[in-house]
Amino acid sequence: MLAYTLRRILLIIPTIIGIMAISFVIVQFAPGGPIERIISQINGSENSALSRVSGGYNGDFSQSTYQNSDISSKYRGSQGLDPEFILELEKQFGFDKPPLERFFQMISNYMRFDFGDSYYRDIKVIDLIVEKLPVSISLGLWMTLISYLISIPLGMLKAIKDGSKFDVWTSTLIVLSYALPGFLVAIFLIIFFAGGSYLDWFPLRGLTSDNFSEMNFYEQILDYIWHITLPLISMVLAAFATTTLLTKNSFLDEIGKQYVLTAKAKGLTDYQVLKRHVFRNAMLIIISGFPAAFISAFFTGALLIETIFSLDGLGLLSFESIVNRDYAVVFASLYIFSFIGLIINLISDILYHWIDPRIDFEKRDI
Amino acid sequence: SIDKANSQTDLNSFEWLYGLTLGDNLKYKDNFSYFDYVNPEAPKGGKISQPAIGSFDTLNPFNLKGVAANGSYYIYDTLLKRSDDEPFSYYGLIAESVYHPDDYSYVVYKIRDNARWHDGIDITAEDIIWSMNTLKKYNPNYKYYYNNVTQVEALDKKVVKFYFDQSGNRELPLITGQFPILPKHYWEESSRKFNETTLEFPLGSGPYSFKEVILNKKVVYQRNPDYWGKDLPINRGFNNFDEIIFEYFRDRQVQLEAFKANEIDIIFENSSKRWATGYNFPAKKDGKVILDVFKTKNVQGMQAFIFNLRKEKFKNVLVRRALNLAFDFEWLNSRLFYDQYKRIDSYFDNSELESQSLPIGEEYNVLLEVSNLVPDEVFNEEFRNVVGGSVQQTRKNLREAQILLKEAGYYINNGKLVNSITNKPLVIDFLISQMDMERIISQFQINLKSIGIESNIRLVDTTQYQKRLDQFDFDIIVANFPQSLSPGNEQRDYWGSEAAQVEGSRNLIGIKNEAVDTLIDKIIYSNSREELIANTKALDRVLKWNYYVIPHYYAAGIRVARWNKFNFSENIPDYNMNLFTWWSN
Amino acid sequence: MDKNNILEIKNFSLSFGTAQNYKFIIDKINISIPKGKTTAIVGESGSGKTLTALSILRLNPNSSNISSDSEISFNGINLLKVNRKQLNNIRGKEISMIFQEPLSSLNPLHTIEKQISEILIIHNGFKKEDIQERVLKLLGKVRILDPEIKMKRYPHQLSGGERQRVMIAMALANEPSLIIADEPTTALDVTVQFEILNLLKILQDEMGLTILFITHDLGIVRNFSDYVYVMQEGKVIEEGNTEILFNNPKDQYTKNLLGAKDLSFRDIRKLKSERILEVEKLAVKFEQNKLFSKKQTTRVLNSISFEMKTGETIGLVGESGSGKTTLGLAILRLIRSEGDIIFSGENISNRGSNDLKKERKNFQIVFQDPFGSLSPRLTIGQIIEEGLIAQKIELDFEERMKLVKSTLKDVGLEVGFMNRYPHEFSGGQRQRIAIARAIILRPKLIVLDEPTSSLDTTVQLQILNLLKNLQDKFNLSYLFISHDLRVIRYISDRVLVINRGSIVEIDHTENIFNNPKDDYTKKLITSAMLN
Amino acid sequence: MLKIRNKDYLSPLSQRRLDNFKKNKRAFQSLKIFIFLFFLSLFSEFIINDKPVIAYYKGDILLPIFQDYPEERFGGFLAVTDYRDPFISDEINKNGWMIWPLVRYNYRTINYELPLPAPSPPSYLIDKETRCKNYINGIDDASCSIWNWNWLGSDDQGRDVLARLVYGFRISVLFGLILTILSSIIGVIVGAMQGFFGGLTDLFSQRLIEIWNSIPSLYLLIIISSIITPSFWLLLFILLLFSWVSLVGVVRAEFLRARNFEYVLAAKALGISNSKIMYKHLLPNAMVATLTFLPFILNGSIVTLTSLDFLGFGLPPGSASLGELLAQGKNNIHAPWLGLTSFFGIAILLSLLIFIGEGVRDAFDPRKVFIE
Ligand SMILES: Nc1ncnc2c1ncn2[C@@H]1O[C@H](COP(=O)(O)OP(=O)(O)OP(=O)(O)O)[C@@H](O)[C@H]1O
Ligand SMILES: Nc1ncnc2c1ncn2[C@@H]1O[C@H](COP(=O)(O)OP(=O)(O)OP(=O)(O)O)[C@@H](O)[C@H]1O
Ligand SMILES: [Mg+2]
Ligand SMILES: [Mg+2]
Repeated sequence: MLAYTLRRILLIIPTIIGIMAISFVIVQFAPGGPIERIISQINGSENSALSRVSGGYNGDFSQSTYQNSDISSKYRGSQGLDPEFILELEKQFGFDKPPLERFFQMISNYMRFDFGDSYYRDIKVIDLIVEKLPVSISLGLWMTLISYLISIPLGMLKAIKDGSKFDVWTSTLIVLSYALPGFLVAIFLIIFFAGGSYLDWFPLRGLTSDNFSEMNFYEQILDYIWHITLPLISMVLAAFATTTLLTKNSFLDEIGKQYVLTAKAKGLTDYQVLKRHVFRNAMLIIISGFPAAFISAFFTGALLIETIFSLDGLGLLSFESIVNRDYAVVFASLYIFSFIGLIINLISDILYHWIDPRIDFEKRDI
Repeated sequence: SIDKANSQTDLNSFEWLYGLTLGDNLKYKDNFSYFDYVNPEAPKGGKISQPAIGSFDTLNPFNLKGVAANGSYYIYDTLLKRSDDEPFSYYGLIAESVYHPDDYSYVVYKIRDNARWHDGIDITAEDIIWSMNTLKKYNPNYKYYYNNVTQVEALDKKVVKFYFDQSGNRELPLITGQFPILPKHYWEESSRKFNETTLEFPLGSGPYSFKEVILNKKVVYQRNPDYWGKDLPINRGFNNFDEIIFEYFRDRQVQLEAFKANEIDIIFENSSKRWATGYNFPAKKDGKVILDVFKTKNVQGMQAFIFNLRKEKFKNVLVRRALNLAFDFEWLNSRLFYDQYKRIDSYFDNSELESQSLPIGEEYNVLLEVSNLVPDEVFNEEFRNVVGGSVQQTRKNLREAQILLKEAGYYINNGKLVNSITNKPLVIDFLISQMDMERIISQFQINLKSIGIESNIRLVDTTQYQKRLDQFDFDIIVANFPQSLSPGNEQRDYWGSEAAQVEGSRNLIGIKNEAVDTLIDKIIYSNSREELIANTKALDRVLKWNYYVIPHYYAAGIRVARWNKFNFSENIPDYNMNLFTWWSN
Repeated sequence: MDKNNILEIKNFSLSFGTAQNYKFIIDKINISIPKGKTTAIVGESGSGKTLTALSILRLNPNSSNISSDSEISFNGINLLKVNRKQLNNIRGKEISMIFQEPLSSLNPLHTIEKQISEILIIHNGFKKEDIQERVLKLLGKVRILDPEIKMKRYPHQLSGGERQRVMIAMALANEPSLIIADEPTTALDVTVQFEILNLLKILQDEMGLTILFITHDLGIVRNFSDYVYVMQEGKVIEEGNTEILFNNPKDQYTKNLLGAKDLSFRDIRKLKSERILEVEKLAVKFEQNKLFSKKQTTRVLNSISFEMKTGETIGLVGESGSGKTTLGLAILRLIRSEGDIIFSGENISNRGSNDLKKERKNFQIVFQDPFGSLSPRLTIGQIIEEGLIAQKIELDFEERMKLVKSTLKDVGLEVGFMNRYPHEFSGGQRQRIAIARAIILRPKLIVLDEPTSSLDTTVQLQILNLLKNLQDKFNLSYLFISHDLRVIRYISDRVLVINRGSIVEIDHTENIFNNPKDDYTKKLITSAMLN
Repeated sequence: MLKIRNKDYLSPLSQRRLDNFKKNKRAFQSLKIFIFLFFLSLFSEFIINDKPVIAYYKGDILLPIFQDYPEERFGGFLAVTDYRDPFISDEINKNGWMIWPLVRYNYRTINYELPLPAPSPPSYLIDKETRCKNYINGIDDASCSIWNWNWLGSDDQGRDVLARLVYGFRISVLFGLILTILSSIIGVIVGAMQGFFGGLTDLFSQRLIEIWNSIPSLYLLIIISSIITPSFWLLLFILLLFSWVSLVGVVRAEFLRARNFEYVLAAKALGISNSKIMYKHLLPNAMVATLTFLPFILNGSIVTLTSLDFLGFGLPPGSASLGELLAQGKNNIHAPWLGLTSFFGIAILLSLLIFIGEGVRDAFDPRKVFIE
């Protein structure tokens, strides 16, 4: 196992390079780049990346009508593209160099964990990511925790009571809550619990109150919980279903096995049998789904929820940087997230072996 | 030097003005004590919190980096300040007085003695020179806008002169009063770089300064009690709120909820649907929330489906005219827009520049000069947009369209409209980047289909959209040509033949029309307002009769929903709805 | 209820299936088990012994129904009516159970130590330090060698007999008042078997342990049990005091059972000199993967060399844990080994697995753990047919079915069983399914790893004769692993004795039995003859 | 309906599984309903459409659903006949007759006579006067009848929500089903190979998948959709490129575990080929995960389609899809019929699929018993 682990760790390097290379090539072919982005910003025809998601910023009008400033509306972008200006931009983004050189430059920087600056903002990409981390960790961590903490016991219970009324109605319930699209739930929660029409119990936006730093520790915790409740509810509702049903089914599968009989004969209660014996046997599938769930919960999952609750997380960052062609952020976050992803994959593989010592990754020669 | 001495003497001989106008006269006299549209006794105090959509990441709105916080202009002054109840008049703000020669070849400003930065340092000519150069250097918008300003020179510590590369352009002196004046000494401190995003509160001179900035969440401006210009007549009754707050939201729906919960005080609504349906909540019924539509006399530019004339299929005016016939604005307005919009009837709608009925007088004369280059209808027919709105009417329009198309050489084969020469069916792609446009197009598509024209909507992301626009790679898009009350150079970029060839220009339509070129030149070199109006009307008429676009609609006023916390002068100015004149009750 | 009886089963009926097609498996049986005594249940394979035993602890399969007028009273408490909590207090503490198939009955993911300590913890709340000591002691009692090492192992790293003894240790852990032992010694060699039985006897004498013994080994019954119940087809057909019943059986089935002649030596046959198998310097070591550390290796077989003639049966005997199963697997190239294996003159020890695939129809194996070796999601029809599909492509569906059915009949199973899943059979039936799967291919060589341990004497004989017939007809060769020396004697031409991974002796059966040379062999033979 | 009970046809095992499946009442009913709905939606054109199913005009039988007739045929002039147009319908009714589907809208038909601005509420919530006010003859207009109702209201472009739901259901289910089936097959095969063979096969294909999985698929979509107009099949293909990855991990884990089981060894001892072993002995084990995931993958693909619609990289604008309806629901909170319809559409679809999935799982579980 040690040798295997080492091999896997070493393979991370070529894998990452492969990931970067393919993405780099693809990005070369994307129509429109950061330069077009800037031009459209100058022209005012720019559409925020999020307008797609958040339901139209511009109402019934084409983008620039609503800008009243004389300067920006009257002369913008006239006389076509200024080649000098474009050249300058190209230089700024490094597009004046050949792609291959750019790629190797990027890789060598990344290898040294130097991720450069965002194209549009003078901030290190790494700082940008750190800036978004609190939200992503809050949402991702709590969502993963809550959903697993509820789903697994619930799944176990459903396995014990397979076919009972309880089983039926919990299934129906989780399926319905899964079918409820998170963003609709979020909007309804806001209308009913954070708006002017009904109850105004919860805040509309953000992760903390403005005067967070002045609070004492307990107030801070309360404030945090107060803020995170609605977004979390709207995200977590959908998160139960898969894990619960997976747990239930894989438990059901194990429950019939002979060793369970032994455990029962020992005098263990049903619950103990599940927890101590079946759990570990059934865990494998659940664990194997974890890396994907984790990555999506942390890095991509919450785009719409982040938008609705004005939370600044990695989901939003990734999406915006992709749509805005902020390649600096795109590649750096790809690099970092892939790296984390690869590590998590490795950890989960090691976990397989830890859970079931019979598992190894070698070739079978018979 | 001698030069300096020379100019010194000049200064005294100048005929100094207290304001500039593109109209014939300034409305307010030299010694006016306040604008008519303010309440000079308005009490100071209170707050107003406004919504902002999206996010921000810098407080420097002038470079191209990042997204600037809303209102970050508030902390700066300009040389001149606009009067909201005149179409195009400006009065001295930082500038105590201004002078330009009769041929408009340069302009000189004298800076007020007491004008100073928030840190107490005087505003000098150096600041103004630095501001102009820096803005032009780092922001292409300014670079283009002030393209004709060749040099800025300090004649004195408090006197500054702008040189132009041409004479006779009435507009140039005036626009030099519009750019924000930035503190040179602040930005030249070594640690600061103007071309970077920043979250440090920048130094300004204006009535407000930053109080609090929470990244991506809110920006708070506070009134500066020691504002140097607070007693100027032009500022009387302005800047009444102690705090102006922008709350950031990412989602319109959430923003609306925030308004309902009175986390924000006011919303400028841009969607007819939300305006009609979103605000029926208890506070509205109790009268705590008020919905108003403020009508202004600002000229409405042209928002329209525009044809890309570079495409063979749109070269024939008959085809364009037929397509106009298929667009049913009345239906859209009543079934989608709650009858809140008006059809755009002119490239300069809602203004005196709009051409109406038949050409007469000066306009007629102008048109005569290009009579052999324009359609006959220009002279003998009143331009009217197609009116639909009912099944019968639409059928009639479509019938007419079909006749035109037949005339243009198309015939129907198997339900498809086919060109009799190329034998290719007429297929149209609508290129859009804004989702909202889809619903406006879909009804149009159905009408097109019934006359045999196949059409598709291509929804692409902004960047790709821009790329295709730059390369003129589209059939029809929704475009927008904003206008001001004083049209000028920009008309060349909009409709000029030269611009049609330049990649990335604003002549998206690709108009190459001699008549239009001639009329644009006339507009630019108009000698009086009257002349300008006549020339503009003529251009408007020619453009309309060429059916370059399918005009859209405009909102009849600014839709404002507000909590009943504020007062404003009865006397609402024609050309702007200015929140700075509001006060809280 | 009789005060002397610790357990009384009254009017007990159990059926499978749904309301419409009620199929009674156990029909109104009555069994009383006197306190402090040993009661044995013997009977036909598939007669319902295991089901009865399981029902005592309410561990009968979900799909079975116990009729409502049944009663199982333990010290006066009706176990069928008792609530869960009480039941859990009884299970493992008052009554413990040794399952028939120990190989599948241990949790594969827990170490031995963990599994034994668990039962101690839940009922007695032992402290951590004490527990390890106790576990060691228990393992020692059941004669497991190197208990410190073995207790850190997972079940799959133990031999069959070792696993069985772990089960026994687990059952004894809490010193229960009743032990239900369902064929507890099938995987044990005679010496160990004897010691285990003695251990039970001692416990019985010291603490008044009651034992319910289910077995096919009549010798054990005669020597150890006080009462006997005989079951056939879900009914108790006869019962009584061991002595009396053995001396004077009434029912015909019992008579058959008891009257079965002791198995004789196999005649010495003239075999052709053609060699089906040569094993040369075969060695096996197991590697244990540990997280973040290097592999640990355990040597199990050292330099084994022998040869086998075509049509010969070699009996492989040896102490439990000596490496018999390992040898069997290694010969068939099912685990990694060193040394040469020459099959029909061809060295297969280095052939790739794909290459070997076609060859596999020529050598088959019956695993020691039949349950584990049957795919739980295939019906036994599919399981038996599978080899044919893979190896005898020339057969069409009809022909295959015919073969499957006749083979099922050969091993004494009903054709109607074909569409049932493995878990719906009794231990003995599963064993026969495994045999059927192997012989249907008519391979040249079969490794039979304890193929008849769960069969009653009549069926056992039937199977052995079947094997012999096949051997005669098709010239098959068997490597026959068993602890039952009578069986070995009956079927083997030669016997191979191994001890701790090395060959001790190999000779003609008669020589081994009558004239054992090695000390170990001597010990083995003498203890076998004891009972 | 659905009486599959042909003993001669099915092997006893399949029969047993089928019986087991049927015993799970919920699953069986769900299957019936699902099949019913699905078939119904396959024939949407006959139930909900803006063209008559059959018409008789001046002595000819016409089949407008199958054939486009130019308006000239009915004395008009337009290239395409709009049978809803009173001009045409009057003409046909004068000279014959026509039989309409139950609802006279198609998913793209815009209700020209929309009573209230779009999105307008379900017709039964509107009083008759309002409902008819935009017809030529007002209340007396023959067209202002129940046949022209928007049973579930209209969307924000004035299109009939019911029609969009039904057509959207069809396209989403078809998309989902095809994508799910294909990606499950690929995912299971790849996962199985990795888990079963281990060693270098596993090591390298896992790396390849890691690389593959990190491709910024949004860019790929942008690139491809900039070259060709996205269509149903194109989107299916592109999504398939990436969606199969989701099952690989689970199946691989299951195979890694199960290849150690003794019955796999037993199968190997029989000389059964690797593919057979994987298929017959190991796959049923991985079924738990696969079957559990299937409905979610299906839903996932519908959701993916939705989000692509959101971003404008989805089906061409105008196509009916549940996702588009959902997006409308969010953007038109004041029109709850949009959100509710799409929610119920998806919820019902999903519940059915999950219940069916449960039933199939049960059917394949040899130990499952139904206690009555
Ligand atoms: N889950 C089940 N479903 C249906 N039939 C079953 C099931 N379990 C056992 N049987 C049947 O019940 C009968 C009795 O089984 P049981 O295991 O009690 O036999 P047994 O007497 O212990 O036999 P053996 O000596 O072979 O172990 C057998 O014929 C078997 O096929
Ligand atoms: N995977 C493994 N790892 C380590 N040791 C093992 C492993 N499998 C078996 N052993 C050890 O190898 C020895 C031989 O095992 P084997 O199963 O061959 O015994 P056996 O002779 O068949 O015994 P029994 O009669 O009890 O079945 C035992 O001591 C056992 O503990
Ligand atoms: Mg049994
Ligand atoms: Mg063994």
